[in-house]
Amino acid sequence: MTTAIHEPPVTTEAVQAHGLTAGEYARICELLGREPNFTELGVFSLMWSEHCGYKYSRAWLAELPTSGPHVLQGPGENAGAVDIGDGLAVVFKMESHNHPSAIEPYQGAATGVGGILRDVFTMGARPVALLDSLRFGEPDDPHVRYLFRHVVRGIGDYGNCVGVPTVGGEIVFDDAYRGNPLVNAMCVGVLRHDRLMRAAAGEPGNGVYVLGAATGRDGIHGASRLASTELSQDSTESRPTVQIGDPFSEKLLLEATLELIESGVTAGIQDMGAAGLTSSSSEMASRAGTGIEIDVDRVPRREPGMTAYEVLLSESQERMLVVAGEAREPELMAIAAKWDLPCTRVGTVTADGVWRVLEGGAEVCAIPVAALTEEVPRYVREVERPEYVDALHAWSPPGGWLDGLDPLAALETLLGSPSIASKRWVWEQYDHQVRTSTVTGPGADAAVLSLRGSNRGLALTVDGNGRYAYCDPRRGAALAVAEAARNLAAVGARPLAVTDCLNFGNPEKDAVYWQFTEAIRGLADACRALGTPVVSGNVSFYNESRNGAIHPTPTVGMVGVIDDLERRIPPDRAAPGDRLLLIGGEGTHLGASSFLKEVGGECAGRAPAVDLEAERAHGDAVRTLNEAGLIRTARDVSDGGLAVAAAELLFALDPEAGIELEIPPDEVWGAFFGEDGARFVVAVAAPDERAARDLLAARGVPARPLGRIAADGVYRLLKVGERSRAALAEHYFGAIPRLMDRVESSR
Amino acid sequence: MTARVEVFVRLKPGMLDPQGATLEHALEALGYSGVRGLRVGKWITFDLEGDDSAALESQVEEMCRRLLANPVIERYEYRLARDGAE
Amino acid sequence: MTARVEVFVRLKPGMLDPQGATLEHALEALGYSGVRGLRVGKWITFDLEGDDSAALESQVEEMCRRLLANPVIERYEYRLARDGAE
Amino acid sequence: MSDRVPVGVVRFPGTNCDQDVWDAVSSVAPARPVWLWHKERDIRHVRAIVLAGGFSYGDYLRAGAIARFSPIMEEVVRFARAGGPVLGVCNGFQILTEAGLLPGALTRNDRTTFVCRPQWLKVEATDPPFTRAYTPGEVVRFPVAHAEGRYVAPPDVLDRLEAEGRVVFRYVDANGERTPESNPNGSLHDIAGIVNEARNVLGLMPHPDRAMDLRLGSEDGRGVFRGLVEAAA
Ligand SMILES: Nc1ncnc2c1ncn2[C@@H]1O[C@H](COP(=O)(O)OP(=O)(O)O)[C@@H](O)[C@H]1O
Ligand SMILES: [Mg+2]
Repeated sequence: MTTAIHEPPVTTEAVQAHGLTAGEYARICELLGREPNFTELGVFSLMWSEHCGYKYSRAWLAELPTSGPHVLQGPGENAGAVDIGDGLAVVFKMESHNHPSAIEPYQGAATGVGGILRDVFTMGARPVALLDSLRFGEPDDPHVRYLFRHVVRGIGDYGNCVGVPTVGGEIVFDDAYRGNPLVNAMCVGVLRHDRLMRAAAGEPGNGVYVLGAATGRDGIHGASRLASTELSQDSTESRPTVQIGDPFSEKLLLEATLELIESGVTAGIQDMGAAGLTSSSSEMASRAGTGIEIDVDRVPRREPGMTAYEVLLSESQERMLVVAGEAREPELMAIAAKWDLPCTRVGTVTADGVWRVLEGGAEVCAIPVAALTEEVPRYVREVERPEYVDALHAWSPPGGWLDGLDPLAALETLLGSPSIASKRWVWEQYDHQVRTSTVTGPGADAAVLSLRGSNRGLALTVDGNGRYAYCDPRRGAALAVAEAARNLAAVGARPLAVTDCLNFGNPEKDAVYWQFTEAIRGLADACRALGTPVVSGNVSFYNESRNGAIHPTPTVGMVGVIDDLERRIPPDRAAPGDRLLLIGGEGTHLGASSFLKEVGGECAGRAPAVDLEAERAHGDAVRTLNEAGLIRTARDVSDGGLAVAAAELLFALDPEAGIELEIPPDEVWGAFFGEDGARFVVAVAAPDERAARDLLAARGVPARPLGRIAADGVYRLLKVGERSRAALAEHYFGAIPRLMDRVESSR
Repeated sequence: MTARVEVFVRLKPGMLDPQGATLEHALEALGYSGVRGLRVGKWITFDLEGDDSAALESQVEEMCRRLLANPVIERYEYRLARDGAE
Repeated sequence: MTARVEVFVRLKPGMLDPQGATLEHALEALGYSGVRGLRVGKWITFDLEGDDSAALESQVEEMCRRLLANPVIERYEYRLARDGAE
Repeated sequence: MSDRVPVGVVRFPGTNCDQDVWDAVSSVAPARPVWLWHKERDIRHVRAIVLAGGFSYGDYLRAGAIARFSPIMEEVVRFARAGGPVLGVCNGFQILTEAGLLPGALTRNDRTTFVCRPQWLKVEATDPPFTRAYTPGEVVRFPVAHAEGRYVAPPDVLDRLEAEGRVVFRYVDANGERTPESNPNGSLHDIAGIVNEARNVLGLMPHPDRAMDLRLGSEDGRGVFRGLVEAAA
């Protein structure tokens, strides 16, 4: 084993600086049968990091249900895939880009979108939609507004340029995220079953190629940065901690990749973005049970003087690792050339199960592939439930805290709170219509897309509630899944499967680790009960700042199908005279609610109790009502309770429309603002009311007449009070523009 | 006094400049084969009122740091000229 | 020979520059009240290979006219420096 | 099939509304879409041409600035000069101005950000083939989706466009009124689309290709594609 040119020695400091424990280092020596050289140390530090290796999470992820009759590909590939009929499959995944976005919001968010797009099109699927789940601090802070503004621009500019519509998402503002915003991006693609591509290296002897951008010193992080300064003094200054996204190259890469897969030229193909040449090459070899040999001298560089260490660890974007039989090389090169993309052979698939790297003809790394993949350590700890939870649960509202409060004034406060207010300011900056398949775009409970060559529709949503998960991680995670399923039911869709993004603080802290394990349990419970396996996802730990850990935030992306697009439930179909039904019982629960936060200024209590049987039954009931042609429009009841659900239903209708609601006068607060689960508001044509109620009664689903759609442009809560729709709309639609359409004076 | 200020902002060396790279290829395709290392930056110009050149200069320095350039990914230079001059 | 080329492109006077206006307001909000007429232009830099400075200069002139600036809305200037020099 | 009018849909690197335009053309009875790759030089087999929306060459430098030098554009210019019908939508409009087939330029929106929303338009001129299907002054709805859509031109050019009735589409509100809010990008004279002197080249920022299906909110765009195909037939 010769070592790379002018390599520093592997000292205890170097090992520490690479974030590896003494125990892990010993294990590495054991696996190698010798000490690693410095470059190999860097490689292990990357592959054994939480980000790539899932040290703390992998064992727990195994608890998630990941299979089902319609699952074509579960976790383990670049993205998951499910069958939706008509010979079509949907491929999707969600991934976080929290830390890059905190450092440079525009590029961080943009490259996050780029990465998730690649995860989907490397599977052979054409991306048809993007969604994003965002968390920021309270926007009264100018730096928070700076992050918000530029994250939104970054997402928009990248997706818009590549030509994939951003059709949905969610944004929550809470101080828990002030120092550490969350940027979770989800991509959904469609392909024919027989085209599904897996990222394996195929037979020994296959050529290994780099397609796309040249490799620069991008994102060579922390310890490794320190290390590589010794490797090449001059390079530190020029080593970007932030990567610049190139959506134009991504678009070319997308078209070239799909053409390569379509023409059967490639044996395997894998995105090189996140963890670079090292992880893409070792993962592809691992999946194929082969070895792989890379000659770093052949990897096209953006800068002179790069070392093997830097080339192997670089996170430069818009690059693909392609494996193809040597006989197909001419076709591969022709397709790359057609799309003006550089493509270079950098190595060969080998039979010996070793991940081997050559530099200057000499071997600088020789590591068993398994040591970089299956052998990654897995840590499981037993931890106590932290006290803070008991404190939160013990909380009860101070007596008389609601005295003198007007429910409709409280509604105005909620509608005008940035987390609940309309996000139109955001999605008008996203091209949500390109590809002309967006039947229901941003602003509804879920987005609905038409599918070329099928009269089915695709329904998509992302949901998460950090407040719930903070007070009750297990309930919070389950409720994220439940709300996603409700959102799909509200547009007439049947949930199929889930991708998740698990955003947490530092897992080495017991409280955070406990939150994580509880959240996994909640996810598993809900996904089992609702029949929506987890087919892909991502874990983001170490989301901490001066203000401590973020609220644990498991976000869920759910994909559903509408068998006949003509049977979708449009958000705007109700009209004056229609009757409203409340499905799922009266609201009561104010703990951890939006009302408590936005009006009471508190995050405390318990998250709403979870009844997964009711969630399933009530969702089915809504679908059955719809199939019977009895539903005009529907909304699920979630953040802000019935009060906000009714307002959002109203805002989707013509301006003349009004709404009239009746609730138990002695239970106003719980009934109006409670966030109990498994509930919907549906509008039915007056003549259908009886039939609808009978159908629900026959299924044993609690439902009661709630009120009606009026024609007077008024939001009326009978026996309590009223507001003009215009006044409420001013709060709801005006809040974010009032915050953002102002002169900004700082970062 | 009033100064004519020119601020020049560009990506740090080593940072990918997709626009620059694409433009360089375009020029090559147009037959300008001798172009190397093309980068696209910003050229920000304005007039600035202030007491004396020292004050003006420190103001400009501050503006660049706080707003005109993004220190995370960009570098800046500037030039001040007495009005009329230049 | 090789020359270091700097091309400066700006909107014609009188053309609305929303980006510039936004920046000027932001600076004002930051307390820099003396800023007037802020405009954001492009600063394009590259090295150019050519036989002699005359040839280089006419090439740059042509690049600007054909591609780097749009005469309908923009004006351009450029500067060539012998490599090493500035 | 083959007796249908062949309509060329140009694909530059970065074009991303090509499939949408393809579908729009296909949906017009007597037409047959044909891909035109940006490196092609032989377009004798098409009778009309559409430059679709997107971000050709990433919109780097200026939207449309690089695409207009593609080999195919020499052919498109020749085709247009010979009277062939050419439609440029969004990025296609930007390319047509950069190529000099249409006057003026499209600059950054006054709001500085990308804007994607349904947009009311008034059909100001119905003598160009592209708008024969509409009645003069008709108010239609096509979505807009662009960051550089603010139409500008020197005063004399604007006067000439107005005098010669070459402003084909103008941004208006639902009642056909011109208000500050109804103009999404600050275009001079609320201009959304114009034709050349010979009226065989139309460029517009809004997307008729996204207004072909009531499920997506509007089918007002059909007339534009019908007009294009009839002009070619
Ligand atoms: N929270 C999760 N739930 C389910 N699957 C997960 C989760 N986190 C990661 N995975 C799966 O583990 C694999 C590795 O994830 P990741 O490192 O994010 O992939 P990549 O590096 O390709 O982006 C992927 O198949 C992903 O779907
Ligand atoms: Mg991946």
